[in-house]
Amino acid sequence: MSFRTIATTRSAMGMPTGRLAIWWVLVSEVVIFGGVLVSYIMHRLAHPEWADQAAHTNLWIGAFNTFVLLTSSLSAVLAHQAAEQGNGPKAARFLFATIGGGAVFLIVKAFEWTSEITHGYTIQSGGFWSYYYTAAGIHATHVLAGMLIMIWVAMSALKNQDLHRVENIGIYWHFVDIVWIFLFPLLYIAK
Amino acid sequence: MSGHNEATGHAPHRNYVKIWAILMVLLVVSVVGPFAGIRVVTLITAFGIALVKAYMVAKNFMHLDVEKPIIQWLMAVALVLMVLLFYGVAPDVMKDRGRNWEKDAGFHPTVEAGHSGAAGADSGHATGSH
Amino acid sequence: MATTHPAHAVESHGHGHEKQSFFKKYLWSTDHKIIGFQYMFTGMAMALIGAFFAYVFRMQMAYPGEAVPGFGVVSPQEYNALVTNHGTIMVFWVAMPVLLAGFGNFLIPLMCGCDDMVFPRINRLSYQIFFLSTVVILASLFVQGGGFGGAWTAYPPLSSVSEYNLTKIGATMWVIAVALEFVAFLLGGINFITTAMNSRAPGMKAFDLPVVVWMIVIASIMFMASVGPLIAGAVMLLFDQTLGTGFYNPTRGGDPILWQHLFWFFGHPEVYVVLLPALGIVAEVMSVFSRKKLFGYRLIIYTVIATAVLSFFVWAHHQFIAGIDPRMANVFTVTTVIISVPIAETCFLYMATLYGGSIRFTTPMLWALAFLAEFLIGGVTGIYLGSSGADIYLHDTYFVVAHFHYTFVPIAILAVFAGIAYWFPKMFGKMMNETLGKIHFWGTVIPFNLIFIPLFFLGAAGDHRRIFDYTHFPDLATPELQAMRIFATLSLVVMLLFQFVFLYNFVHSLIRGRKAERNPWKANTLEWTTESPAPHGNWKEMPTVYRGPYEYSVPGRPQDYWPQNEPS
Amino acid sequence: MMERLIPGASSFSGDIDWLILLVTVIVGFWFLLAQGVFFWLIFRFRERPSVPALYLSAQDKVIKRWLSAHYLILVCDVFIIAAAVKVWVDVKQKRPPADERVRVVGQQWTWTFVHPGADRQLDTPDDIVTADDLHVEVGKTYHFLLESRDVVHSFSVPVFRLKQDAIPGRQIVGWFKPTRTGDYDIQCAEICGIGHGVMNARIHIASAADHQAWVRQNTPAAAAAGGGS
Repeated sequence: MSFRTIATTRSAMGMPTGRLAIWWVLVSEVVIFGGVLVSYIMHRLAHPEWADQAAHTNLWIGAFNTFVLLTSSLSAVLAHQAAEQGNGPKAARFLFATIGGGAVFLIVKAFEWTSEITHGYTIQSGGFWSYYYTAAGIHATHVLAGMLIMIWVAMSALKNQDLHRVENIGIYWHFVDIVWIFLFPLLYIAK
Repeated sequence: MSGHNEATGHAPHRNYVKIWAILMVLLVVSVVGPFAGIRVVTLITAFGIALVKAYMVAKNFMHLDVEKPIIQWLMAVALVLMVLLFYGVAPDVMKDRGRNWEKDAGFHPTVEAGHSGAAGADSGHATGSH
Repeated sequence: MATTHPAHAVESHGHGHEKQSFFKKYLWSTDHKIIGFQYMFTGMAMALIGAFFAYVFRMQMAYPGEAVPGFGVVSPQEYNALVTNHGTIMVFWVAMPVLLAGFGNFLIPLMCGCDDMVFPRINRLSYQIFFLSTVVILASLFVQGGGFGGAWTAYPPLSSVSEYNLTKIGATMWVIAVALEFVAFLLGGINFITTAMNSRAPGMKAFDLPVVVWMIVIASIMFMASVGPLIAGAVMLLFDQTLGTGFYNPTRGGDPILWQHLFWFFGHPEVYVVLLPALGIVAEVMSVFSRKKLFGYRLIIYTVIATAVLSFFVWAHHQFIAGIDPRMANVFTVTTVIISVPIAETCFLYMATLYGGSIRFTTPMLWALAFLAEFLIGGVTGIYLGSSGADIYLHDTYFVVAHFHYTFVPIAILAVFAGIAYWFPKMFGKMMNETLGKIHFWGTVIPFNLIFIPLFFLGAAGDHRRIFDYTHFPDLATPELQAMRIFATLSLVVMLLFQFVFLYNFVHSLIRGRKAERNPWKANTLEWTTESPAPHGNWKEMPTVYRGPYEYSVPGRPQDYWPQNEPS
Repeated sequence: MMERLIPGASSFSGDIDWLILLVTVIVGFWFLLAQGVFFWLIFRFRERPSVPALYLSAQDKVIKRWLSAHYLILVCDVFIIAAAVKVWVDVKQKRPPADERVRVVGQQWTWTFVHPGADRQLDTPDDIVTADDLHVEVGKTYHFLLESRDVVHSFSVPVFRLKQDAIPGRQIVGWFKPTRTGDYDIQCAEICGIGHGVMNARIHIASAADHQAWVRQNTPAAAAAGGGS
């Protein structure tokens, strides 16, 4: 039994359904991250003393992770380009590179957090650290979810199936990247 | 479904690697910025460049520039909503005193959260003056 | 990409109707109608639970300290848990699933003329997450310490510190359940929006959509745009409860007011999220049973969009006396009172639809008319609470309770019954019994007013909310006020008893009802052009649309209706 | 209207009652008009044999006529907003100079009141601390300093038409001026846990002489000895 309904194939507003849906997903994500970041920015401005806590974050790890995510975005957009040319296997290879980037990001993050927690900076250590772990944690969850979906998309792209999904997951991945672009200065640079 | 090229007229060629290279340069600038030690410079290199980077990713990688106007509006409205949230909440949360209130620096609650204690579980009795 | 030439494309259904097991057909289905029924029946079951809670705590209020038949003596902790979960369940597990997800799932593909939602499996996942959230919220009532008792608004520190609420597990499960429920509706909402935007039948323009589809889509968009900060806030609250953070803890740099803002930034648009589908259902029913073209179709949509936009600017009117900056209160008073302009305009347009009509007093029409009349009361009493000066006194009194029940009961009860009575033939292929339907109607609407009109006066006399026993307040424990409380409680019992008429009618009609034809109400919209009940895939051959949905009583035509799919 | 349900006992209770009355009149007019038209429409256009429904599409002229209701409602809204904001500013935003200040502390599930005592100054040895009983003098302007020691409470005095949430970690200032003697309820109007229903207190509004007598009787012994020297 096929899950592809007639409804899915229609395009009354001249735009593929999947891409339309992914933009709506992003609307809901913008307000979720917006809620966290607005709360954080407000409290940060209200508490200049949080800078003392922020001084203990590692700028270089943050910068490295920014580099990793930006690069993984590049491979995601290259995968999209390959998919547009109808080259599924090539797109899949780029997607796997992106997944690798996500994995590196998460591994680095895991080491960073482990080190911070062993130095005594836990989520309970202060207002900054609470926001630090919460905001970055929600973001990391999104990275992980994006990787899992991307594995599934890449597997079918290998078989040249459902290539339109390559672009959709890419748009999501770029959004996660943009969130990190803002988290990086907010959590690591502002001291 | 390879149809969206015709449907929306995506720019066929973009040099993604070049854009990535620009992003890398911006990243380096934002990392180096704070070492100047000047607050204004740090703010610009941190948040100004974050805005530029986000704009470049949205425009070139997410292809928001050639996306349907309704999508661009959607994203803009979502961002405006967050600005609205900020300005609605900030007068109460961001300040330590308002028109008719001030935050109480010496505030000691009956229960310290996170350090569970038995106090407060039973009905509190009137304590002396503050 | 057949849809680029809509007029010539004939889409037909590929897959046949293989025999499916009960499990596959009803529990694991991706069919939008089945998922809609799942939402609707879950919501109705939860409504019974929520109604039982209301019965228990109203009885406690009327006869404090006495054993409530069917429950026993109500302790203060149980009372708080009942009040809290009554509110939570009725808003998040009754109004939302039935109106938004139930009717949304059932109606949108049928009214758009397509075979299913655009993402059937995400749709199924949406219900499964929702079901999980239902299990969690119900389980939270039976854990150690009992259910969460900090009101549905869950203001910290009461909700975040277990030493204060004494329901450590219950409070955590409450937050988790609400967060899961939000995720379910986000997934569902994405489906509704994209289906209505992108999967309309060939020839169907956006302004050929029935108003109810517009309303559900606008409601979904509002939900999506407002719920994000609260999801973030819920995660923060959960961490405060379980990980020992201090987001809402003033001693550790947090702020309890932050939660109130995040909650009401969502909480106020949420009111309109459930209102709009109800308005849509009423529009369909009123147009059909007055045989009139809906007056000012576009204007209705514009006014509703204006209301929706404005509703994002009013949230702090829930916090006038909550310690927010008094100058901000002035801003929010202005926006709040101004919102009466577009919503009153919508009501006028609905009434204008009746002008020159030929009104048939069928059961669905009675419900729809009652919705308008009763919602008007809810609307005008909102002005009192939006006026900051008057809210100083009326805030957190029973006046507020009566006000929002005069909005929520029309929305979640009157409009839902209108919808069920109207679409029952299409849902189940049987007609409902009209006589029983009318008995149920009068047996619900009259006691409903008798419950809540006394509450307005109780509130004005100073009765404040969520009190399990007024005997501790000498000014409130007077025999006159207590008589009003008892009167309201007994009216509630009468209203609840009349719901058994509906249940009987529902089951009886399902089994023994007269078989429904395709279009028993002689309506225009697309769902009436397929068989009753609509089969899997909805149509053997997908319809094409030639006109708007409200062409009733067009002069010079033999019939007084003109289906959307009939070529001119 | 409100006085029939509950007495008013503060300088601004009459203003709030007046605002509620104003809203009732304006809103009541629209409400009755709308319901009247609504039921007339239902009755007038009920189904009758051989009378078909009209086919009206919303032409410009007709739309405009219906839209004009916009402006009328807007005018009414302006009146309501102006009145509401005026009352709000008087009660919550402005504070007339205080004759005395009292501290009100909410706590699960009791109210603690700190009266300034004979010297009319807070935080001096002769402060009188009571639980669940607030004693004030009629005709004096009071500022209250509202605090909470645990969760959000709400200090509500229905006869004053006054309500203000107490937020932990904040000190919120408000005012009232009693205008009538008597004993009335104080409530907690924000749910605050199991005992929310028993978090009651009484306000005792007394004449100047009675109030002074109460102050004398209740001044802490140590402070009285120290203050008398």
